[in-house]
Amino acid sequence: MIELTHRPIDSAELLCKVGSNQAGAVVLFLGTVREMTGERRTIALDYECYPEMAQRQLADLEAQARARWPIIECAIVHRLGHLELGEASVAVAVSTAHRDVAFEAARWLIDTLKQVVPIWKKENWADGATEWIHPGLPPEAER
Amino acid sequence: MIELTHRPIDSAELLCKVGSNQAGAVVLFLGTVREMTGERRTIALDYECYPEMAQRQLADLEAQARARWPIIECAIVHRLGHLELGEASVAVAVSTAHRDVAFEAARWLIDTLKQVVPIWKKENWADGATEWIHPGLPPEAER
Amino acid sequence: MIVRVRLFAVARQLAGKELVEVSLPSGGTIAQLRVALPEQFPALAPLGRAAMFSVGAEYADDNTRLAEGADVACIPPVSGG
Amino acid sequence: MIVRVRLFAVARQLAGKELVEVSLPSGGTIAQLRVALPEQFPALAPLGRAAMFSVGAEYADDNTRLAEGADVACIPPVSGG
Repeated sequence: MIELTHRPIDSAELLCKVGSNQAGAVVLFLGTVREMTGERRTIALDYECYPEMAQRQLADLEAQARARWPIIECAIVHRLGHLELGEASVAVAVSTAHRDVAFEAARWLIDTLKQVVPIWKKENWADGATEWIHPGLPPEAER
Repeated sequence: MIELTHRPIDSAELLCKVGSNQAGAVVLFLGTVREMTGERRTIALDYECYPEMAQRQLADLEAQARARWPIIECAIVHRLGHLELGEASVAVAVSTAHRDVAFEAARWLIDTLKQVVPIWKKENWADGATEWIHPGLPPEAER
Repeated sequence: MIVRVRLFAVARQLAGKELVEVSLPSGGTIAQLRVALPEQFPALAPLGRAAMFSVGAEYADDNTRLAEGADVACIPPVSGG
Repeated sequence: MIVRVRLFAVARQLAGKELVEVSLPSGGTIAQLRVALPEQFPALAPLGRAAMFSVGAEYADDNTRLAEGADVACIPPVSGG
């Protein structure tokens, strides 16, 4: 199950969705809005995506993970729009018979999501500046 | 924060407890009651512990993890008593600035908990037999 | 031919619009689009070679040939999660 | 001396009680308790050498000396999680 949503992520609902009598292990990963990046203070983030492509890429991630590991249930949700400090921007939940696989698959899903899914975040820095984050591009100030 | 409880584990409450504006990552592990162990069907589990020692061991695990990794918040809860299929017997939640540490610490905590904390489970097999589980001891039938 | 390219995040911000129309030789490739885009829209030059491109909402490599009316997007380095 | 040993899980089930009183030479060690326990309570023999022991709710090694009144428990292999 995958979802792109503008509403807050409901972790309890996701845990329900991946729960199963066949599962001995559930791993939930949440990415949350952190205040400090090095010395710099964030007050909020904005996320946008390329909707059709992000949807496809997320579905493809789930399919790849299911092909690679014996996953019982899998849920990947990414939040869009404006997020305050501490809110979850992304959730990955995986249930499996044994915990090795749950940890490995959840880790792979979030690592790969961050590399390939066309979603972008904009920092709203405490000094009033805003900045789209693009790993590998020089910071805006130097462009 | 550590807890031994006879009540159902409230994952949403744990996620709240470990949430922080300083955290960029939260990993929650749940161990849940699985129906099948190989070919054998379970209908329920009973957990018991040596309370004073389990409490100390859990506190020690949290302290060791905090000494080893930059953990923001950490919660370890183990359920006791009678558990039905699908219920969570254990929850480990860790929040950190970056996800590598959250995955690593959560994994270490559950692995180590399973090795050292004096808690035992009794299988209630579907065929009516019950059996205390003690890894390394021969199955009851062969004792 | 004219290829319409969707822009996101800093690309949209740099260009000041969500969509740009790029002139390419008929049957041009992503590699040619990569060169033409900053030539025709110098504001997009800061993307350098870091951007990827998609056709039909799938990543497309430099050899992919484009047709007029193709559903093309410029995908600057992603930062979801 | 008499050492009272708490039993859990299969150990309690095998012995049919939560606590057993084991006779040990004064100043006896966990190693000696390990031998004395199945001798004095043959029902516990199936534990073999797999059980650990605790003193004062901490794991204790074979060299740990016991005093009368010590808070001792037999810890069969754990299966929490």
